[in-house]
Parts: sequence; C-alpha cells; structure tokens
Amino acid sequence: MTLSWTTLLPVLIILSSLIPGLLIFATPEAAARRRIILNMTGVTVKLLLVALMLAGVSRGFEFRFAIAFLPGAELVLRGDALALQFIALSSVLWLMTTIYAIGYLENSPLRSRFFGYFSLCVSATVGVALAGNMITFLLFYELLTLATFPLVVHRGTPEALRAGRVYLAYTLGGGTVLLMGIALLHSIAGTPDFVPGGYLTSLADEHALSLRIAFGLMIVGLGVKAALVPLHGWLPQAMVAPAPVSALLHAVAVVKAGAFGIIRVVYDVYGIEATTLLSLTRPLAWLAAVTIIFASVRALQQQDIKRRLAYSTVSQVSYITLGVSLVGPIAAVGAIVHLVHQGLMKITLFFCAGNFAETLGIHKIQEMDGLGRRMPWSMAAFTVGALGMIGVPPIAGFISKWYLATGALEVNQDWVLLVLAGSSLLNAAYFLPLLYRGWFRAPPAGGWHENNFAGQRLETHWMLLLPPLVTALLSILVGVFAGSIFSPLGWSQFIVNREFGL
Amino acid sequence: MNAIELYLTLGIAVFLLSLHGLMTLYDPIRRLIAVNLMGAGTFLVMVSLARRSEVPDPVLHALVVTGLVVAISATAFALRLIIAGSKNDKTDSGGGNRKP
Amino acid sequence: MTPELLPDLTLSLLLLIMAWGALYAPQRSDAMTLFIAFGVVVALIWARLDAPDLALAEAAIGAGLTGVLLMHAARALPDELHQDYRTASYWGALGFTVVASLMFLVHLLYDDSLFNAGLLDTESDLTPRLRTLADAAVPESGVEHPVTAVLLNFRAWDTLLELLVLLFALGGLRQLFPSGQSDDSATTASWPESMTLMSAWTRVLAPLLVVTGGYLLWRGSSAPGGAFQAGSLLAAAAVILRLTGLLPPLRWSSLWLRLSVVAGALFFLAVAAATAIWGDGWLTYPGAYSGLLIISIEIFATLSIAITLSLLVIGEQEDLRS
Amino acid sequence: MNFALLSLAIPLFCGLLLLLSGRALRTRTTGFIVIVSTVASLVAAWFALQEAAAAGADIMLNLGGWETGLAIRLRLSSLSALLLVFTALMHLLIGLYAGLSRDGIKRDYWALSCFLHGSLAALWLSADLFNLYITLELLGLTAVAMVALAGPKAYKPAANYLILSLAASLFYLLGVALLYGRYGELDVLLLAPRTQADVITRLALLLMTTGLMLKAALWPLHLWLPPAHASAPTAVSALLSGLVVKGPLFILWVLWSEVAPPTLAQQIGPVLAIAGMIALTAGGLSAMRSPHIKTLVAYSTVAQLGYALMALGLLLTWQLPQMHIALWLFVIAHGLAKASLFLAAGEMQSSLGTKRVDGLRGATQTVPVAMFAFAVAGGSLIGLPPSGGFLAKWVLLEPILSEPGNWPWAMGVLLGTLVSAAYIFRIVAISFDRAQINPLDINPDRVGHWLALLPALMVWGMALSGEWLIRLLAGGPV
Repeated sequence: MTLSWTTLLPVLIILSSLIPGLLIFATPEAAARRRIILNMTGVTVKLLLVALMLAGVSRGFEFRFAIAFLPGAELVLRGDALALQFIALSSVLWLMTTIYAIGYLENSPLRSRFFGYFSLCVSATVGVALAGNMITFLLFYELLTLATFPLVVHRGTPEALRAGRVYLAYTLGGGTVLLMGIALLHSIAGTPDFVPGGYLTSLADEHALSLRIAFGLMIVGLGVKAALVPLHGWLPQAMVAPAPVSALLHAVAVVKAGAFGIIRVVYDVYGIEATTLLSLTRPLAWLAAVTIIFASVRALQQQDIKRRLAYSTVSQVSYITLGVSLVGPIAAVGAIVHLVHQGLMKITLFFCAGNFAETLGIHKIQEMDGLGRRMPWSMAAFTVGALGMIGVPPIAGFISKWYLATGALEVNQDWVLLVLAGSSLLNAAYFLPLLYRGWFRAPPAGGWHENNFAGQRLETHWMLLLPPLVTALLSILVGVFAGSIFSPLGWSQFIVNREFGL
Repeated sequence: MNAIELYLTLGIAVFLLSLHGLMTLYDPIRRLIAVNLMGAGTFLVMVSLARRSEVPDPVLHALVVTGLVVAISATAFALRLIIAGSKNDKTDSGGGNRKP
Repeated sequence: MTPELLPDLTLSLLLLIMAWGALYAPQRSDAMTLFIAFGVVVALIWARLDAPDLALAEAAIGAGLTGVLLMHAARALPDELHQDYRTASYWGALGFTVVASLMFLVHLLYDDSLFNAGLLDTESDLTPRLRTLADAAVPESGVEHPVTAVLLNFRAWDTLLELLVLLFALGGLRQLFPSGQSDDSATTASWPESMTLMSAWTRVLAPLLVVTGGYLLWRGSSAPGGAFQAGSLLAAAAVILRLTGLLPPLRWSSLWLRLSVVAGALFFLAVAAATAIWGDGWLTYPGAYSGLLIISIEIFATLSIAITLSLLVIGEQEDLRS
Repeated sequence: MNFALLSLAIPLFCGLLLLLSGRALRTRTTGFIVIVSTVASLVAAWFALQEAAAAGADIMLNLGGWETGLAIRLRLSSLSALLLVFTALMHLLIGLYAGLSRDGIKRDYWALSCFLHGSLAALWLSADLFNLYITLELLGLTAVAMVALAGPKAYKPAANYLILSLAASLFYLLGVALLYGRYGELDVLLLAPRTQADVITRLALLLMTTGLMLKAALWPLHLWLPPAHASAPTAVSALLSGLVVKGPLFILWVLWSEVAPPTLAQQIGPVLAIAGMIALTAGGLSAMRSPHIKTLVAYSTVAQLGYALMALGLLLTWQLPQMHIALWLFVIAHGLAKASLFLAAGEMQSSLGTKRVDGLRGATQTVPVAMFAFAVAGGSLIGLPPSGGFLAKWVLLEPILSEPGNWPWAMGVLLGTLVSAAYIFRIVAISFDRAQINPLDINPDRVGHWLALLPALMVWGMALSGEWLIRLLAGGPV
C-alpha cells in the first residue's frame, strides 16, 4: 500500500477528533482553556480535512485506506459521496455542539471526562461514515455504543444509570444481532468493499433464504440505533443525558448511525436489484411507516418537552428508512437528504429545549407559556425547527417530504402519501401547541422557576444561543438554496445517480 | 477369574468406593484419605496390568513409583494445609463454629 | 475359582474392608489407623504381584511417613465438627456410585468386554510395545535393573519433573509459615513427651534405616531399589530422629539444607542442559558415561528426596523459615 | 527445538536458584531477576515460534535419543510455540505488575511463578500421556502453593482445590493406565492411529475427560474455581485464571482431537458443546449475581471457558480441525483480558478498601485508570470489535453460519455475548454512579493501575495481528 494523501486522508479525519479526545482525558479538570483549544483545534482541522475530501470526491478522487484484520475482511476506510454526506453533517454539528456544550457545562464537574468521550463519540461516528465494508462498519458501530454510554450516564444519578443500562441493553443486543447478520453474510459472500449497486445480485437466487435472514438480522441490529418500532425503547429514556448529548444522539451520532447503516446495507451491500429480487423492500417500508405513525402518536401523548422531541426523532428518522425502502431514485434523494435535514432541524430543537431548561428551568410543555417574550431568539429558532419538521416551505423538512412524496408516486406506492400526510398532521398537532403557548400565551404570573441570565444583554449565555441560531439559519438556507450542487440536495442527487447508475 | 483379573477388579472397586467417599464426605482429612485410596486403586490397576506377562512390565512399575512420589508429596502438603486451615478457623471464629 | 486364589481373595476382601473403614469409621482417628493398615495390605499385594520396588516404597511411605503425618494431623486437628460427616449431596452421590458400579459389574459378569477388549485377552499379544522396546534397550541404558533404566534413562524427563513435584510441594508448605511470623508454640512444640521413650529404640533403628537406605540406593542399578526407595527410608530415619529430639531442627537459613533440597533437581536439570548444549540432545547421556551419570543423579536425588520428604512431614516454622 | 527447551529451562533454573539463594537477595532484586529471566524466556519462545512456523510441520524430539515409542517425545508445533510465547508474555506482564506496583507480593511469589512458568512450558511441549500427567501435577501443586501465598484466609479454598486437583489427576492417570494396558503406548502420536471405539477406550477417555474437565473448571465441574481464584493474591489470581486452567484444556484438546477415534469424538462433541453453552450462561448468571468483585471475575472465567469448550465440542462434532484456531484464540484473548480484569479488580479493591461490587460506586472518578482497564478488558470478553475476543468469536462463527444446519449453535455465541455484557456493564454502570461515591481508602497506586491496563491494551492490539495469528494457528506459511 503506498501512502499518499488519498490513503491517509480518511485516517486523518478520524484522528482529528480522536487525538484531541485522548489529550482531553489527560487534561486536568481546571485547565478549561487548554480543553477548549484542543476541542476547537480538532474541529477546525476536521472541517478543513472534510472540505478537502469533499473537493476531492467531487473531482473523482478515490480515498481508500486498508489494513489487514480478519482473513477476507480488511479494515477499510473509504471516503465516498455517501460517507461525505454524513461526515459533513457530523463535523458541522460537532462544531455547533461543542460550542454549546462548553457553555452548557461551564463550571460543572468532570468536564475532561465529558469532552473526552464526546470527541471519541464523534470519532466513532465519522468512522461509521467512512467504513468501507461491513466489518469496519460494525467495529465503529460498537465503538460508538461504548463512547456514548459514559455520556448518557454522565450525570451519575440513579435515573441516568437506569437509562444507561437500558441504552446498553438495547444497543449491545442490537450490536450482537448485527454481528450475526454480518458474519452470516460473510460466510456467503465474504466482506468486500461497499459498491454502488451492491455485491449480492449474482447470489440472490442461490442463497435467497440465508440472504433474507442476514438482511433481517442486520436490520434488527441497525434498527435498534435507528429506533425502529419496536426497538425504540431506549431513546426516550436516554433523555436524562445532558442536553448537548441528547442533541448529538438524536441529530448525528446514534440514530443516524443506524439509519446510515440501513442506507449502506440496502444500496451498497444488497443493492437495489437484489433487495427487490428478494422482496425485502416492502416489509421494510411497512416497518418504517408503522414507526412514523406510531411514534407520532406517542409524541402527542408526552408532556415533557424532551420526551416529545425524542418520539418525534423516532418518527422522523424513519423517513430515511421509508425513502430507502421505496427503491426509486427520487425517494432515495429524499431519504439521503433527510439524513442532513432532520439533523439540522432536530439539533436546533434540542438546543432550544436545553436553553429553556438551563435558563428558566422549563421542562414541561405547560410551562412554556409566554416563553417568546422572555427568550425570543431561542423561541424563534425553535419555531423554525418545528415548522421544518411539519414540512412548511422553504425550510429543509419540506424538501425531504416533497421528494419522498414524489418518489412514492414515481414507484406507484400511493399509500405512502397517506402516511406522509398523516404524519405531517400529527407533527403539526404536537408542535403547534408548543408554538402557540410560547408566542401567544401570557407568561406565568408567578414568574419562572429559575431566572438565570436575567437583565443581561442576551437572553441566555451566548454560547448557548449561537448554535441554535446558526443551525436554524442553516435549515432555512439548505431549503432555499436546495438547487445548488453543494447543497445537501444537490449532493444527494449526485449520490443517487451513482447508486442507480443514472 | 485369575489373580490378575481379581486385582484389576479390586483396583477399580477401590477407586469407585473412594470416589464415592470423596463425593459424600465432608471432613477434609477423610476426603484426603479418599483421594489417597483412589490413588491406591489406580496403582492396583497399573500393577495388575504389569503382571499380565510372566516378567512384570518395568515401565508400569516405574510409572507407579513416580506416581507414589507425587502422591506422598501432595498428600503431605495437603494435610499440612488442612491443619493450618483448621487452626486459622479456630482462632478466627472462636472454635466450634459450624460452617456450611 | 481355584484354591490358589484363596490368599488373593482374602487380601482383596481385607483391603476393601479397610478402605471402607478408612472412609467411614465413626471416629476419625480410627479412620486414620485403618488407612495406615490399608497401606500395609497394599504393600503385601505389591509383593504378591511381583513388584518388589513398589513393596519397598509402599512400606517406607505407608507405614512410616504417612503414619507420622496422620499422627501429627490427629493431634493438631480439633475433633470433627460434624457428627454428620456426610455432605448434602449424599444421596445423589450414592446413586451415581451404585449406577457406576452396576455398569462395571455388568461389563464384568456378562459382557466381559472389559477384559476381552485387549486388557487381558489371552488371544492377542499382551506385551505392550513400549515394554518390548524398553526390555531391548536395557543393556544400552547403563544400568541392569529395568525399572531403574526406565526411571533414570528412558523416562528420565518424568523423573526430573517428579523431583520438581517434591520441591513444589515443599514450596507450597513453606507458604504456611510466613516469614516474620514469630515462632508459634502451637505449631511447633506439639510432639508429646512420651515420644522420648522411643529414643532408645531410635538410636538403634535410625542407623539401621540409614544403612538400608544406602544399600538400596547402591543396589538400585541392578536390583529392586533406587533413589526413591532409599530417599524415603532416609526420610523416615530423619523423621524419627527429629521426633525424638536427636536431630536438631533443619534450618532453612543454612545453605547446606537449601542446597541438599534443590541438589537433585538442579543437578538433573544441569545434566539435561549440558547434554542439550554439548551432547546429542536433551537428556541424551553419552553412552560411555551413562552408568556414572545415572548413579550421580541418583545420589543427589536420594539426598533431595530424603530431606524434602522429611521436611514435608515434620517441617515447622523453625525448619522452614528461620 | 533448542529454543523451546531454553524457554522451558530458563524459568526452572531461575526458580531453583532463587530457592537456593534463600534470603540473600532483597525482594526487589528477586523480582528484577525473574523479570529479566522471563524476558529471556520470551525471546527464546519467540525464536522457537519462528522455527516452528518455518518448519511447516511439527518438530519432534526424542528425549534421551531413544527410538520413537520408547522415548518420551517433545513436540514443537506452531501452537505449542505460540503457547510458549503466550505463557512467557503473561508472566512478564503480571511479573511487571507484581514487581512495580505497591501490591506488596511476598518474596516466594517469584520462585513459585518461575515454577509455574516452567510447568506450563513442559506441558505445552509434551506429547506423552504420562508425562502430561506429571506436568498436570506440577501445575496443580504450584497453583495451590500460590493460592496459599494469600495467607491463612486462603488455606481452606486452597486445600479444597488441592484435594480436587489430586482426585482429578487420578482420574486422568487411571485413564492413561487403561490406554496403556489396551494399546501398549503412551505417545500421543503413536496412539492416535491405533485407538478403536471399544469399551476400554471409552472408559479411559471418559475418566480422563472427567479429570481434565475438573482441573480446567469446565462446567459442571467448576465449583471449586471461584473461591480458589478469588481468595488468591491479585497477581496470582491473574495467573491462575489466565493460564493455569488452560493447561488441562490443552490436554483435553490433544486427547480428543488426536488420540480418540473420530467416531467417539463425534459422539462426545455435542455433549461438550452443550456443556460449553450452559457454562456460558450459568457462569455468566452467577457472575451477575456475585456480590464480590473478584468472585464476579472468577465466575466470568467459568463462563468464558464455556466458549473454549463450545469450540472444542464443535470441532469434534464436525471434525473440522481449523476450529482449533477459534479455541486457542479464545484461550489467548481470555488470558490477556482476564489478567487485566483481575489486576484492575485487585487494584480497585485495595484503593477503595472494599471487596464488594457496590463499593465501586463512582470508581470512574476515584480510580479512573483501573476502571478503564476493567472496562477495556471486559470489552474483549464480550467480544466487541476489534478486540482479541471478537477475533475468536468471529472465527468460531464462520463455520457455524456457513451451514444452515449449524445455525442453532449461534445461539450459544449470542447468549455468551449478552451475558458477558450484562456482568461487565453491571460493574461499569455502578462505577458511573455520582450520587453516592465510595471515597478512596488509600492513595491509589498509579503505576499499578497503568500496569493493569497493559494486558487489556494488548488484547485489543491482538486483533490487528489477527490474520497473522490465524495463519499461524492454521499451520500455513506466515
């Protein structure tokens, strides 16, 4: 293997967060400045490297790094267009979340440990994105579980520990099932690199049963993280984690790793052709549809803001699965672009929810009355996110839904329209009351629970305020400029053209 | 049945009997005796096998000699260990304390 | 069933009864006595089975060393705590034993395959190949007595490891007397005064044992006997002398004691290494010197076995740590 | 072959000389000497490994220069060479811990650990059934002596361990006697083509298997292990769980994959594999319920040996020789991981002044490095990629999944993974408790904590040399 910049770049992208992470572990608790410098250097380097790779991939460069691991299964890191979609998202959101977390955790204990694991978590996520075959994917997928566990239990309270145990039980169980699926697949077809169109088409006839079982196992394994019903139980519990962790969990790291895995399996392992031949798409679509509706209904029942957002995540992430399982190019664009769009919108919502809790001690929906007067900026960002989720143009969410709907019509799956419409209605039903309370109700007569940052120029700490404003702005911008090639939509189109051989 | 068969059978019988002892006895000294009897049964089998031919098999005799050394060293150590353990038990729990 | 089997049958029955008693006698002291008696009967059986090497060894161990060991234990141990000395899983174990015995009996009486499958099959050639090879190789081994040839030449590696077994047991025993612990009177002065009555006898017996041991060692190259038998006899002598106070404590702090404990294994191992480096291979004795090498190894081994065994039996804090 | 013998002789000589030296040397000097000699033995073992790998076939040595059949033979295969390296490496890692940490191990530890090293080396090299019996006894006696190092509290479990170990050896010896009586051979490779599936052979194999399973603490004969391993000093527990129980397992493997006739092996295979699955579950459940840290780790040994037993059982059932790769990968991965677990557990116990699992509350703050070592090593037991445990699990899964008829066995792997995850994360989760932190009892020993982490890092590093290890064990060119 010759070492050139194309082979090293994927490794460097992972190291750009891994090395700062390890250094942060060794940083004394009091050295806040050193920690911030490490974090920010890592983020900046990573963004530069990702930009470099983005430029490279769009010019047709191949980025591939491999070392020996198992017989017939190397460890492969590969930067392709789909990987970049995910990496770009996670790097940008990592930047935002780091800023947010620095503000959020100011003066709280054990920050070195927190930021250490935080960086490891991002490294694992980037690894999931860059994984060039299923074994490598599994490796980073499990590392992601391990790196996020300490974040979930970070508070160390009995509830946090309980949530941590539930989280582990689900994700490690899922990981084991995924391993079974991957090992089964390996015994049939080995573990070559991901290729657009998959590598199983020629085997689909001969090993139909085994391949179906392997698919089922892998979807179950990935479905745990992607929170497909009925494997979603851990997600609402994991809400006890600190707000930046929830934000990261929901928008980037964990649920997206699952959804991203499903995209990889369907497009780059089985391929559209084999998936259709084995008639695996229909069950997957139904599963996704059930998840979308069920979770929306559950969200409606929640009175806790973060829990409502959690169920909303369960529902929204399944849009991706739904789009993938429709196996039409337009729906695929919708699915892949939603990976980014949902991330932007959901992280905005979680940042805002965190701001409400940190500034005014608000956790329940009933307590949101009049919030817009005390915290107009946060509330505005929240509104953008919520409307985007509902699908109001020109915010990002509208684009996703539009593509999903047209994609469904294209492949004559008209029932999907009903699901989308129903889901949008439910989205509206569970988000609009929050907006109404925030903007149009009067603040509580007795004042707020807490009132931090009162009388200052900004409504809350600037590090808490900036990230949601930026991500809200981004959710609008990616909608408005959807037509440009470097918008998530344009890039998704680029990916789909390769997958479908267009 | 000839003498060889008799002793062979006897060896296995002693082995089984003492195995039963090992499984059913509680007192460590008795258990140690049981293990030693198991050893004697094993050696009986070996020596009877050695006697199958007119001149006894020296290889088996040599193996039994080796086995005897192992047995006596281990027995001595075990016995001392048991004694030391019971002393400790006595000073520990004031003696006479039943332990399950 | 022939009349000449009668002594064998008697011995067998006796052995079984003693085994039963050694396990299940109500008093533990009785059980111990029966166990010593069991050893004597076994020695008789060895003699019946033409195994004089073993009879000698068993006599030295069974009657001598084991006896002392058990007496020591009987005195040092509290009475059995449990009137009910059986474990909770008694009935399960009983069932297992009954089934195993029955299966064995069925094979023995009806199927007879245990003996016909080759163990005692008169049809086939009973001589093990290994034995044939050993018999043929005795003249080249440097000694005449086949058992010694096997022990110290053909299977010398086994014997080397066996010396290590003794050493390791002693190493284990030393752990029971942690250094720095003061001389605990409870562990040392436990030998009763009545022992001194024996001292007169001992003055006669011990030299006899030493002489016999030396003789056995020397004889081992051509006839039954050898390092182990000699070593155990010498150990017995040392134990008796020590018990009657005629032998001072063997102090671990003395280099000579430590040297005699490791001498056998160390010399043997050195021979092995030397043959590997300068000779034809690990433990391959140079033909002309094999007799000499074997006797030197035996002398060192006897010394080590004697000292180690006696320490294993009677070693106390002052012997093992001071 | 001479390198292998060197690797065997160095620790034996070192141990004997230490015994001879009495109290002339200070404990620190003793430790230093042993560590140096272990390094020398490791280097020799490494050369032996090169030699074995280059030879491509087993290298045999007739001891005493006698003809095959009369001589005890030593066998250097790539597996035995690898095990020599593994043994020396484990002794080195644990020796470093014992020497450099504040653990305060007694002087006699050093001589005994040399003897243990030598005994294991003799065991890996032996190809003679009776010689293997003696190495078993050597192993058992040293192990008990080392348990007794812990002082009076450990005497009872040590005595029980010794008695059972002796009984087990006698089972084995009776089996050897019957085999010798039947076939007139003691050499493993000479016996192999001659054995037949008759009553004597069955009986002998049954006896030997029972004895070896008792010695290796394989389910259901494992009950002696947790008290013995948990009561030993920390460094000794690590050696016992990581190495000693693997000796009898090796003999069991030799016995069934080489000596036993294939028809019998195929019959016993499923029994062993099912016992392995039960061991995984039952051992894991006991670990989950155990109130004490070290007992938890000891039960985890019982559970993890289930993997090895399962691999052995499936190897026999399907007569797939390459399954032994999985078996030995499990052994090596478990050894390294278990060393780390015990060292970390011991360090946490002494730093926090508690033996109980609930005493670990807040351990991620109070003893972060030791807790990290525990979690990292635990990750390998669970089989998370890219650890050595994962490697072994993967190799085991491949043949299971390649035939639809074999799929039910995958349940065993599934169960094993989940149960190990449950008991490992039981500890890890408690350690994140910030509500009621158990404060430090003494100032923690940083060096000790880092040394506890070392084997864990190695077991994760093992995955990177996975392909090399697999090719080596497969006997192919490296």
